[in-house]
Amino acid sequence: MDKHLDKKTFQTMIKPGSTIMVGGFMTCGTPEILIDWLVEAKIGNLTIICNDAGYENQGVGKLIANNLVARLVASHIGLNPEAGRRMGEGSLTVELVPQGTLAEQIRAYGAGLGGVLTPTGVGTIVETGKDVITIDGVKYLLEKAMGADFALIEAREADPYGNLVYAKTARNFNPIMASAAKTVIARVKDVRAEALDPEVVITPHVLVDYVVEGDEDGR
Amino acid sequence: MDKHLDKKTFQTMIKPGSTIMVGGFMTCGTPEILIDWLVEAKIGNLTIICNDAGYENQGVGKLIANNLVARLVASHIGLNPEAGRRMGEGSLTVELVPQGTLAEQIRAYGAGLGGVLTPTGVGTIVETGKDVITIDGVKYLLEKAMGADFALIEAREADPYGNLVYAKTARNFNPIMASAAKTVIARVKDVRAEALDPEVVITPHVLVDYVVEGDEDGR
Amino acid sequence: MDAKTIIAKRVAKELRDGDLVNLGIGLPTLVANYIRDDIAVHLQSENGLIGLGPTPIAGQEDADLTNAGGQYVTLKDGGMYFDSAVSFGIIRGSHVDITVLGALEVDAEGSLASWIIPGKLVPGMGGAMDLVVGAKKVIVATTHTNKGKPKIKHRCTLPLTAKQEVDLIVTEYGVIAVREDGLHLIEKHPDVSLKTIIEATEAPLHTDAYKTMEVK
Amino acid sequence: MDAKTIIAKRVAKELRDGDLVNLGIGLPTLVANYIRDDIAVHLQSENGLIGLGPTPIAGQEDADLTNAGGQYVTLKDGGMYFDSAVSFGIIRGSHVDITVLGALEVDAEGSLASWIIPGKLVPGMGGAMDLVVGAKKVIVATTHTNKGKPKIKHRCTLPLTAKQEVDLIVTEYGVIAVREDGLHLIEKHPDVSLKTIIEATEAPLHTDAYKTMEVK
Repeated sequence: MDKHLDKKTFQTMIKPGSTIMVGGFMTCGTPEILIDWLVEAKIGNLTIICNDAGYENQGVGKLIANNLVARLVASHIGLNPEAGRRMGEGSLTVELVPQGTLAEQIRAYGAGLGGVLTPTGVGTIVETGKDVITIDGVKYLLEKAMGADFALIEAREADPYGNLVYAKTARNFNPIMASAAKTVIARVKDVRAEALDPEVVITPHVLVDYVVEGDEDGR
Repeated sequence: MDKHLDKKTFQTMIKPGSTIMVGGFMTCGTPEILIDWLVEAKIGNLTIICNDAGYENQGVGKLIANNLVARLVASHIGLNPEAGRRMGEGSLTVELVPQGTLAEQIRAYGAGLGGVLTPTGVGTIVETGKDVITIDGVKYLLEKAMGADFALIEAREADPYGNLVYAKTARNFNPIMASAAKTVIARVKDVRAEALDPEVVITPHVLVDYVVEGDEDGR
Repeated sequence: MDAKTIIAKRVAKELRDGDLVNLGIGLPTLVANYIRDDIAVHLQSENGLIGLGPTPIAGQEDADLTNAGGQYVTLKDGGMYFDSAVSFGIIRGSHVDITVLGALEVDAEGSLASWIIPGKLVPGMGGAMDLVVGAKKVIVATTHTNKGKPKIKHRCTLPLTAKQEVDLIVTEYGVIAVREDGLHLIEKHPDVSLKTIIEATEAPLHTDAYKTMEVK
Repeated sequence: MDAKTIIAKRVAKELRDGDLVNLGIGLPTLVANYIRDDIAVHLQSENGLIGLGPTPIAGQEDADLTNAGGQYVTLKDGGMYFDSAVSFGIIRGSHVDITVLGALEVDAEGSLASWIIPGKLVPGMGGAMDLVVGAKKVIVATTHTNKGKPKIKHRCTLPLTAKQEVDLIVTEYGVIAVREDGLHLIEKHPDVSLKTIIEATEAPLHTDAYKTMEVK
């Protein structure tokens, strides 16, 4: 099964208005080249789910700077002043989510759960509008599962089947996002010739729809 | 930090009446020698959480045969007729839980969640006594997190820090149980001299309290 | 050809290139023998692998490599291992395209009973409840009757494995699709009369548009 | 010795052999410089590692190896990487012994505000909410005042990071324990008067049993 994906097909496949998960943590492990392809094709009105807003000219920050993002779901935006500015002026909707809750909501969707009960955010403004459920005397917030149309992820290496392994802390949100989107596109530094060791595969090939290979990562 | 544990200390540490998670799937990945140590010391009145009841003379089945188990939480007991017999006569309480729910309850505890919402079991007797929560028109059961006093797990290899990797399908419930018990005891085939590759560690050393090394696995 | 072979061969025709498939213990396991050579079907075993291969040669069994039935198996090239939470994440999260499993009873609503006969047989549900709820397509592979008694009921009488989740029922008599308005016979074994099928089926059966079942 | 050094050195004394510790961005990061050589403290970084090592030598930075502040770091022998769900499972699941983080405000109930000044500064909570709720012991490491204005309040006025989770407050003036009945000064910097501390603290402070803070 050939999972190779070229730029043109990618740019046709992703429609304006899509909800897209983007892997990476402050752009470590973010597939920059896929973001560049979105920017080039001016695919806008996007909902972006990402740990953070990246930097002004890096990561999902490039989408924000090019006015392609309508809504951003992230745990922080502190290193991208442009995101804060746009949030302030109202041209970008930002939904801030505790990092562990965000990770768990994404994982929950990928694992077919409706949501999880987390103690994080109880008694804070994160609680606003959410169900509070008490179990054995402890309060938890009901946080719903979160999925997306696309996941754009980055891995160190794919094998010919599409199994993935990651590089150090560039792993972060990538494996859970690979489970939570209708279409998963992985940008990898290399596709190896042989299958990966079955003990070390992080993302099973069945979760990966497309693989973009290349040495240029746009960073 | 020396994590080595000998039989005598083990037998003193585990008190009658404890709740113990035991790794393994139909005894593949079950730490037989630790079960033998429990049997030898006649530590009884236990609550055992395990995928299944093992076989009559293998896995947690040995604890059941020796009348050491008061309550068993498992997804099936079909290959251990003795467990069924004792359940029928009332000398063993068996709580049957869907396998994916069991895995998720254990993981939830380890991850500090109060519980998860699963569609599994809706409209069946598994629903009995549980909260049903509807999200976006879909019904889910609220399944609570499940922890234990001890987790007895089996791994292929530990490094000097106590990091663990597993052997093939002997992985199963072992890594999640390693996150969900107050005291985690890992029986490993080998302790290697060097640290494991940081990319392939499955269970981080901080979750592992004790390591029992040995070639004899009692199978 | 015996009933089980007919069923297994017919179920195998449902599998598509690239599908992730879970085959239950017993009859469903036989399906693996009839998968076309020219497609790549990935078999999952819920105890923690994708890429289930054939039974190992005698003497080459690996105690650390078993299927969900506890039998020794092998792993194909490209396969991988994972823990039980990941395994059921894959199952519950609709990443499994097809799950094939047996039945004690299956009914007109697509509900399935397969894990308990109260007071008689209490093996437990294992992974079946998650598989039936989570897989994109649920195929029940079963003999049409149990010693002449219909297994395809108006409503299941035994405790359910899952409610209204079954998509297709494949028996040695034919193929039945579960739809909003009930059960539809969509294929009939050429050597079995429609009358026989209707009599062996407790649930009402729409029989207005069926083809001949391919039996080979 | 400047305020930050005093604080970092004192916080370091809280760490025990074998502890898993998360150090927040900024001042808390400095704590790593003062951990005793004869104990093994494992530093976690919530972006996905345990075994945080020192800053890499110039020219040896690895773009794939950063901390939660996005800075290049190294990994110690015995360390390992994991994904964000696993990372916060470790955090939320009480596997982190100590988390050290800064504060905009902290109050008499042990509530913490550290992530937002509405209308002014909205960086987001990142992993702080999970860390404060999940870690066994929460240490706030902060200068006692912000340009002379007390940061230790009767009640926080800014939106909370977490309610009633802080265990210990370490400042350049002393060490304050959060207990059921409020804040207790348990250590006082030898060169700072009790009057100065009380005046710089908005919250009521129990001062009946304090020791001299070790400053070295």
